[in-house]
Amino acid sequence: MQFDWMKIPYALLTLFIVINFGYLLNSFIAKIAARVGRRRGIPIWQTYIDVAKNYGLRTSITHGVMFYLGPVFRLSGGVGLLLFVPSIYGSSMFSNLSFAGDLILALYFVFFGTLGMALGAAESGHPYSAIGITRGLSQVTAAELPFALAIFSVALQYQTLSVTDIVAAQQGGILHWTLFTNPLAVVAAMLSFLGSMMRPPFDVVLAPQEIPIGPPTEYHSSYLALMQTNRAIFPIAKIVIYMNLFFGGATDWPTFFLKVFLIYMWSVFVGVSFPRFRVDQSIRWFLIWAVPIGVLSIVLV
Amino acid sequence: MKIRDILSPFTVWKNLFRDPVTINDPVRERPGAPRYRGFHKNDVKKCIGCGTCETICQNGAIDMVPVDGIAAKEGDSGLRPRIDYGRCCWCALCVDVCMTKSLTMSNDYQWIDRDPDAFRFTPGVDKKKWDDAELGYTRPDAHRLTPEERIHMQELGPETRIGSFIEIVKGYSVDEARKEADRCVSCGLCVATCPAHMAIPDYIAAIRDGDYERGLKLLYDTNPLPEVCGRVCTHKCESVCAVKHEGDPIAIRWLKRHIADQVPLDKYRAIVGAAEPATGKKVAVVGAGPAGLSAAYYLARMGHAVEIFEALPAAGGMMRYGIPEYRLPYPDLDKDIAFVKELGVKITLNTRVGKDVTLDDLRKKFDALFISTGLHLGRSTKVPGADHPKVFQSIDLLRRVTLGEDIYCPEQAIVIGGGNVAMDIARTLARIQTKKYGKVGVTLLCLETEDIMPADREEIVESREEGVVLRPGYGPTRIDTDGDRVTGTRFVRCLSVFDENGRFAPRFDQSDEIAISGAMVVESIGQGMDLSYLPDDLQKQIVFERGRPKVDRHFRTSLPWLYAGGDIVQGPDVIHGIANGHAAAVGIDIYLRGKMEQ
Amino acid sequence: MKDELKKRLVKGPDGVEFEVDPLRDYYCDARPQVEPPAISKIVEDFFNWARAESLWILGFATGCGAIEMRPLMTPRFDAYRFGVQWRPTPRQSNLFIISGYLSTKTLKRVIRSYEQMQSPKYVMGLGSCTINGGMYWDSYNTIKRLDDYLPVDVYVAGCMPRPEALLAGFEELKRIIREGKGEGANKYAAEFDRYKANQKKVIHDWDMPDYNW
Amino acid sequence: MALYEPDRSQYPAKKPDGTLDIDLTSGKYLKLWQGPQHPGITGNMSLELTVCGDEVVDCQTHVGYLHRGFEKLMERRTYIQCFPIVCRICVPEPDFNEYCYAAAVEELSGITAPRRADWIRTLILEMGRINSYMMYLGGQAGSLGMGVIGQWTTYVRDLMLDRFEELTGARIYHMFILPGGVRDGLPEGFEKRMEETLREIESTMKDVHEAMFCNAVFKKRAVGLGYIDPALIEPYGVTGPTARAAGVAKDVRKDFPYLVYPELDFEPVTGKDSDAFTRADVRRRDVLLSIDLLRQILAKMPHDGPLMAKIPNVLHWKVPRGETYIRAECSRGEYGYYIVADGSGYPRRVNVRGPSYTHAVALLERLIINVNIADVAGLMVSLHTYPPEIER
Amino acid sequence: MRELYEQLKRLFPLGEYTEQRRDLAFVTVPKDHLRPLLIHLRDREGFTHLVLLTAVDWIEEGRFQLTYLMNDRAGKRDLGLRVLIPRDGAAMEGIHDLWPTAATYQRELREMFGIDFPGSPRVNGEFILEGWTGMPPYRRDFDTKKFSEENFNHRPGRATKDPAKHMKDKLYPDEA
Repeated sequence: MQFDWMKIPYALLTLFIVINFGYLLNSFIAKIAARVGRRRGIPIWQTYIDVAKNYGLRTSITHGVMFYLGPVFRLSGGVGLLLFVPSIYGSSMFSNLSFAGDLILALYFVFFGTLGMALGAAESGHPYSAIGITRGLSQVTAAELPFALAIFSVALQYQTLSVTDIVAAQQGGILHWTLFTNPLAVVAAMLSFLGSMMRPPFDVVLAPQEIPIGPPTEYHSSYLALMQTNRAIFPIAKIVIYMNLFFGGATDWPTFFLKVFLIYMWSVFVGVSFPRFRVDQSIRWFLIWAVPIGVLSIVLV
Repeated sequence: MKIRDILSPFTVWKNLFRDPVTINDPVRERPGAPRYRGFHKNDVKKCIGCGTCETICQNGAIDMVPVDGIAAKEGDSGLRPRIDYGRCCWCALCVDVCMTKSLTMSNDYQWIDRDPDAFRFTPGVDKKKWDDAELGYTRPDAHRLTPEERIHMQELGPETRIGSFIEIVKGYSVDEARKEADRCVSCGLCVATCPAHMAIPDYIAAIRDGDYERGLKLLYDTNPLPEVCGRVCTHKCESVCAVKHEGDPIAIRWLKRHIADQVPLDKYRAIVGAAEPATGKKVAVVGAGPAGLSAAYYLARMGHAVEIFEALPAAGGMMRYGIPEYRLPYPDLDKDIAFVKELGVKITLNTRVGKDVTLDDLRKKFDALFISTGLHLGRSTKVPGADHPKVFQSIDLLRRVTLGEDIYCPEQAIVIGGGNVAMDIARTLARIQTKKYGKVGVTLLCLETEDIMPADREEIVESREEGVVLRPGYGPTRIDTDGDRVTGTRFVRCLSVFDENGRFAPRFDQSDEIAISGAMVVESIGQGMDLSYLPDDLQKQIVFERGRPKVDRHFRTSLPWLYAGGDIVQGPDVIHGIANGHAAAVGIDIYLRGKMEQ
Repeated sequence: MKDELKKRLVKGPDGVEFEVDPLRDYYCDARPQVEPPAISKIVEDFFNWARAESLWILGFATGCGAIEMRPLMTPRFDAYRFGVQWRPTPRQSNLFIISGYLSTKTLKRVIRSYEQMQSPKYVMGLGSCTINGGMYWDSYNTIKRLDDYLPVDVYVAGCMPRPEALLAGFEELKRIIREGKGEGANKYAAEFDRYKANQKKVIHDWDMPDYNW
Repeated sequence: MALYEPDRSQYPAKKPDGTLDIDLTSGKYLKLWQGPQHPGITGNMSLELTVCGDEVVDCQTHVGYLHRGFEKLMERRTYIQCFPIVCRICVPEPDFNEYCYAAAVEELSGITAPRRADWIRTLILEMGRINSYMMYLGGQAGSLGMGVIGQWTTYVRDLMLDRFEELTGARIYHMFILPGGVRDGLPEGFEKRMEETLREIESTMKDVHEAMFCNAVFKKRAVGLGYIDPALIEPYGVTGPTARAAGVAKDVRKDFPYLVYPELDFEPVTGKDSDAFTRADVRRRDVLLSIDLLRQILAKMPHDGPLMAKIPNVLHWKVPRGETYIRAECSRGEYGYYIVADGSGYPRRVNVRGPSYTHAVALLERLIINVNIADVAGLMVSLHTYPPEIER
Repeated sequence: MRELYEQLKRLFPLGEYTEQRRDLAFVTVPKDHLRPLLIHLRDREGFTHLVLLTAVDWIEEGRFQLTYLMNDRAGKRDLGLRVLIPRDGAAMEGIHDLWPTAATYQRELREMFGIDFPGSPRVNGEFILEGWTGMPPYRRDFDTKKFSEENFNHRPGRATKDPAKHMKDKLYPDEA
C-alpha cells in the first residue's frame, strides 16, 4: 500500500479539531461538575487562557533532561494514540494513520505517556512526585488489566487487531455495537476507563489532599502547558478507542462529539459522586470487580 | 456493602438541573448588612476630638491629628481621629465609646489599593465614597461602655438648709467618689479650659486608685486652694467635659473637694513638700484673696519671703467676704489658708495699703509687689431712687454678714441682678428672713432671660427651691421710696441684652411695666475696683486697658517690679485669680532671679 | 542548624560514596534575574491579558484570611468564574495571597514558596496585618510590613476582608496586570539584596539557601 | 492506668534509650513533610512524617506557624481591649473565645450578664457550632476526595454567615459578646430568616447524608480509620465529638451547664465505633441537634430586657485579684479560658485551652502510626483541629 | 469542694484554699507532693481529666505558679492545683507519664516560660517558636512591644497629639 502523503495534513487537521474539542470539552465538563456543586463554573474558554498563560510565563527551571522530556513523552503518547486510530470511520480525511495502527500499538501508546511522565516526574526529585508515580504506575497497571482483557476479548470476537476493521464490523445499526454483542467486555473496559481518567474514586495519583498533586508537582509554565494540551488530547484519544471498539465508532463529527462527550461523562458521572480510593483499595477493586468480568468476557467469546 | 451505598451517592446529580446559587456580581450586589461594621465615618462637626477612641483602640490604630478648618476651642480640641487601616480590626469599640456619637461605621467594606500608605485617613475630612452611606453600625442606644449617670451628691433639702448657713452639699463618700471618678474618660478637654490648667484627669485617676496623697500633690501643683475651688469654682471644666455629651458631666469640682477633704491638714506638708531654700528676696502681696494667696503660696514655695497685707480682719478676700458660708464654710477656707501660712507666708491683717502703710514703703522694703485687691466696690443701677439708704450694694451686705453685723432685712426684699453674687445675697437674705420671720420674701429680677442668666444653673434651681422668686428678663426703671422707706421697684421687660456685636446694649419694652413691692432693694449688677491706694505718679505710669491695669503674660504691669492679678485684671472669678497668682509668681520668680544674677 | 541539614556522606546502592549538602539539593544557585517582557508589545499585551484572566492562587493558608478562601471558591462567590483557581503547588501558581499576619516561622516558608513560583508572579496582601501589623502590631512573632519582605502588588483592607472585597481585589489586580504593571517578580530580583537583608533580619535561624527556585 | 504505646510491632525497632531506630540514610525510611503549604492540612501547620513504604512509622506535629502570642498581648491590654482580640484565637469558630473570655471576666468582677444576653449568647454559640461543623464536613469529604460536599456545606455556611452578619455586624469576627452582655438584640425579622436558613441547612444535611454517609467508597475509606481506644480518652484529654464517638458522652453543655442550656431539651449525641466515620456521623447528628436547639432558643427567647449589665467604665476597668476557669463545649470539644487577675486593669495571665491543643499534637501523633500516607489528611481532619487555637 | 479539701488535707500538706465557684476550687500544693496528689486524685477521686497545665509568672515574688487543672466529670467539679516554684532555674517534675498529653503542655512551658521538665519528650526542642534566642516570651519581664519595635519595621508617618496638650498650645499660645 502506497503511503498517501495527504494523510499528514489531514491528520494534523484532525489533531487541531480534537485539541479544540478537548479544551472546550474539559471546560464544559468542569462547568457540569460545578453545577453539581451548585456553582456556575469556569467560562468555556478558560482552558485556552490557562494554557496561553502558562506558555506565557517568563521563567521555567529544569531538573534534568528527563524532566523536560516527560511532558513531551506524555504529549506524544496522546498524539500518537490519536493518530493511529480512525477518528471518523469511513472518512478519508479523518481516518488518520489508522491503516498503520492496531490495538497493540494503541495499548502501547496508552502506556507510553504514563511511563514518560513517570520518568520525567521522578527526575524532578520531589518526594510527592515519587509517591505519585508509585501510586500512578501501580494503579494504571491494575486499571489497564481489565482493559487489556476487554481488548483481547474484542479482538477474539472480531478476529482482528485492526481498529478500523473492528469499527467496520460494528456498522449497520446500534445493535451491532460491541456494547450489545459483547457486553461483558464493555463493562470491564468501562470500569477500567474509570481508572484511567484521573477522576474519583481513582484519582489518588493526583489527589491534592492526600499528596499535593502527585507527579506534576514540580511541573510549571510551558511544561505544564504542554501537559495541559495533553490533557485535552489524551482523554479524547482514549475515548476514541473506546468509541471505536465498543460504541460503533463515529461516521461524522457530530456523532463523534456526542459519543466522546457521553463516554467522558461516564467517568464524570461516577467521579463527582464518590470520594477516592487509596491505591491499595483501588487495585483491589480492579482485581475483584473488573478483572473477573474481563476474564469472563474472554471466556464467553 | 449495601447496594444503597453505591446508588445513593448519585443523588448529587439532582443539583445539575437546579439553578446555581452563585451571586451574579458579588462585588457590587452585596451591600453590608444594616449593622455591618464597615469603614469609619465621622461627623466632624459633632466630634469634639476628645481622643477617647484613641485611648480604647487596642491596635493603636487611631491618631489624633489637627485638621484644616477646625480650630481648637473650649470643649473641642480641634483634633480629629485619623485611622490607620493597617492596624484597625473593625471591632467598633471606638464607635461604642465615642462620647458624641459622631464616630460611626458605614456598611462599605471594599478598599483596594496598591499603595500601602494610602490606608490612613481621617474619616469625615478625607472624602470617601462611603461618607454618605446610610446603613452601617452605630452604637445601639442601650449599649454603653461608660456609665452616663452622675453619682448623686447628698444635699440638704431646701427646708433644712434655709434655716441655717450650714453647707448645703455634703460631699462624696469615698465609695461614691470612686464611682464618680470611674466615669471620667481621661480625655483632658477640661485641662486647657480650666484657667489654672489643673491636671484634672490625673487627680481623678488618683481618686480611682484611692491614692489621695498623689491627688493632693497634683492639686497643689496648680492650685493652692483646693478646698475653696472644690466648693465654689465656676467649674468651666464641667461645661466642656466630654462626658456631658452622653449625660451629666463628671462632677470635677466635687471630686477635687473630695481629695482635699480626705487629707488632714497636718499631712499636707509631707505630701506636697516644703518650700525650697530661701533666696533672700522679699515680695509683698496686697490683698489676701485667691490671687494674692496663690501668688504668695507659689512664691513661698520657690523660696522667696512673702508678706501679704490685708485690710480686713481675716484673710480670704472675696472668698470669705463675698461668698456666703453655706457655700463655702469658713473652716474649709481656713484650712487652705493655714497651709499657705505653714509654708512661711506672713499675713498682716487689718492693714490697708494706702492708709496704714503706703505703697512706696512697701516698694522700698520689698523686691517686688503683687497687687490683687479685688473688686470691692458695688456698682449702682443709677435709676431714680438708687441713692436711697435702703438701697444696698450686695457686696457690702455680704461682707457685713461675714463680719457678723446685723444687717437690715425686711420681710420683702428685691434683688436686682442675675449673677452668682445676686444669688448669694438673695439666698443669704432668704436665710436671715427665715430666721427672723419664718418665711422667705425675696424677689430677684435681672435683665437676662433665664437661659442666658450668668448665674450657675444649680444656683438658680436651689434658690427657687429655697423660695426665692425669680423674675428674669426685667430691667429696673425706678425705685419707689417713701421717706426713709423703700416701697418697691418698677421694672420693664427687657427685650434683648446685647446688640448684634455682642456689646451690652439692653433694649426695653416700655409698655410692659411691672411693679414689685419690697422694703429693701439690693443692687447686684457688678463690682468695681478701688485703686486709690496707688499713688498718683504710679497711676500715671501704669497703662490701663478698659479700666483694668494692662499686664503681660506674667501679669507684670508696665512697671517692672509691680505685678497685678486677680479680679482687678481678670474680672470676678476665684479660679482665674488662682491662675493669675500662679502665673505672676512664676513671673516674679524670673524677675527676682534675674536680679539675683546681676 | 538541625542535624539533617548538615552536609553528610552518603553511600549509594552501587557502593560509591558521595557528599550530600541538603541546603544545595535540588535548588538553583543563581540569583533571580530581571526577566524582560516579550519583545513585541502585542505579544506582551496578549500574555498580560492571559495572565490577568488566569490567576492561579497558591493554596497556602498563611493566616486568618484563609477562612474566607473557602467561600470564595464555593457556590456563593465562585471565583472560578473569574479565572481564579487554587493550585496546590507553588510551581504552578502565579498569585500568592498573604492572608493576614505572617509569623516569622511562616514567613520563612512563604519566602521559599514565593521564590519557587514562576515569574511573573503576584502577591496580594489581605487585611490590616499585611499593611502595618494590624492588631498584632506589638506582637513579638509577626511581621508588620509585608512589603519589606515581598513585593506586594495590591492590598485589600479589612479584618478579615470579605470574599466580595477579595473579588474586588482580583479586579484591581487584573487591571494592574493588564496594564503591565504587575512586575513584582522583577522588582524582587532587582532589589533582591534589600529583600534578603530584611528577611534575614527577622528570621534568626536562616538555615536555607539564599536562592531556591 | 498503663502508659499507652503505639503499636510498632513491625518497625521501626527501639533503641535502648527509648528513641526510635530510624536511619534515614538506610534508604528504608523517607522523611516527608506535609505542610505548612499543603492542601491536606487543616490550616497552617505541618506534619513531619517518617514513612516506610506507604506507611507512616513516626510523626511529629509542628505548630507555631500561626503563633501571634495572644496570651502575651493580652497581658498588656486592658480588659476591654482584650475583647476584640480573643475572637482571633480560633478563626473558624470565634464565638467561644468571646463567650469564655466574657464569662471569665464577669465572674472575676462579680457581674452577672442579663438573662436576655445569655439567650442571645447561646444562640450565637449554636450558630457558630453549625458553621464549624459545616467547615468540617466539607473538609472531611474533601480530604478523602469528594469535593462536592464542601461546595454545598460552604454554601449553607455562607447563609449562616449572613445571619451572623445581620445579627452581629460582621461575617467572621463577630465581636458581639463582650464582658457584661451582648452588643445588641435581634434585628427585625431575624427569626423568620433564621428559620429559612435552618431549613436550607436541613435539606443540605439530608443531601450530605445521602451522598457522603451512604457512600460505599467513603465508608471504605473512613470506617476503621483513626480508631481511638476509649481507654485513651482520659489520658489524652480527648473531649467533644471525638470523645463522644467513642461512646463517652462528654458534653460540657450537659456536664457543666452554662448559659441557658439547662432550659433546653437535648441529649448529647454519641457513637460507638470511634473511627473517622463515626466521628463524622456524630458531628452530622450534632448539626441536627444544633438546629433543634436553635429552634428551641428562638421560641423561648425573651424579647425585651436589658442586654448589658452595669459595667464599670471600660477605660479603667479593674478586676479584683483571683483566678478562674470557664469552659464551654465548642464543636471540637472543651474550650476553656483560665484567667488570673491581679487587681490591676490588665489580666495577669490568660491561658486558652483549645481542644485542638490535645487532639492535634499528642493524640494525632499517636493515631497516625501505621497509617497509609494517603489517609493522613483524612485522619487529621477527622480529629477536627484548628491550628490557630493550638499555638494562639 | 470544701469536704474534698479537708479530706485531702489529712493526706497531704496542702496550702491555701480558694473556692472560686461551687464547682471550682484552687489549692496550693508543695512541689514534692504534687505527683502523689495527682495520682490520688486520678485514681481515687475521679479527677481523670487533665484540663490544662499552665504557668503564671509572679515576678514580684520571684516565683512561677504552675496550675494543674483537674476535672472530675462524674462529680461535676474542678480542682486547680497551684504549685509555686522559684523563678530562678525553674524546673519541675513532668507528669507526661500520667497523662501523655501533658508532654505538649510541658513543651510549651519550657519554651514560653523557660520552665524545665527534665525527661519530658522533646521538651528541649522547638515547639511554637523558631529560631528564638532571647528570653522566653511569656515571662513578665519580656516586653513584647519593645521587641516588636526593635525587630520589625513599622510603617512611618504616624503621629498623634494629646488633646489636652494640643488645646493648651492652641488656646494659650503665649503660655508655652
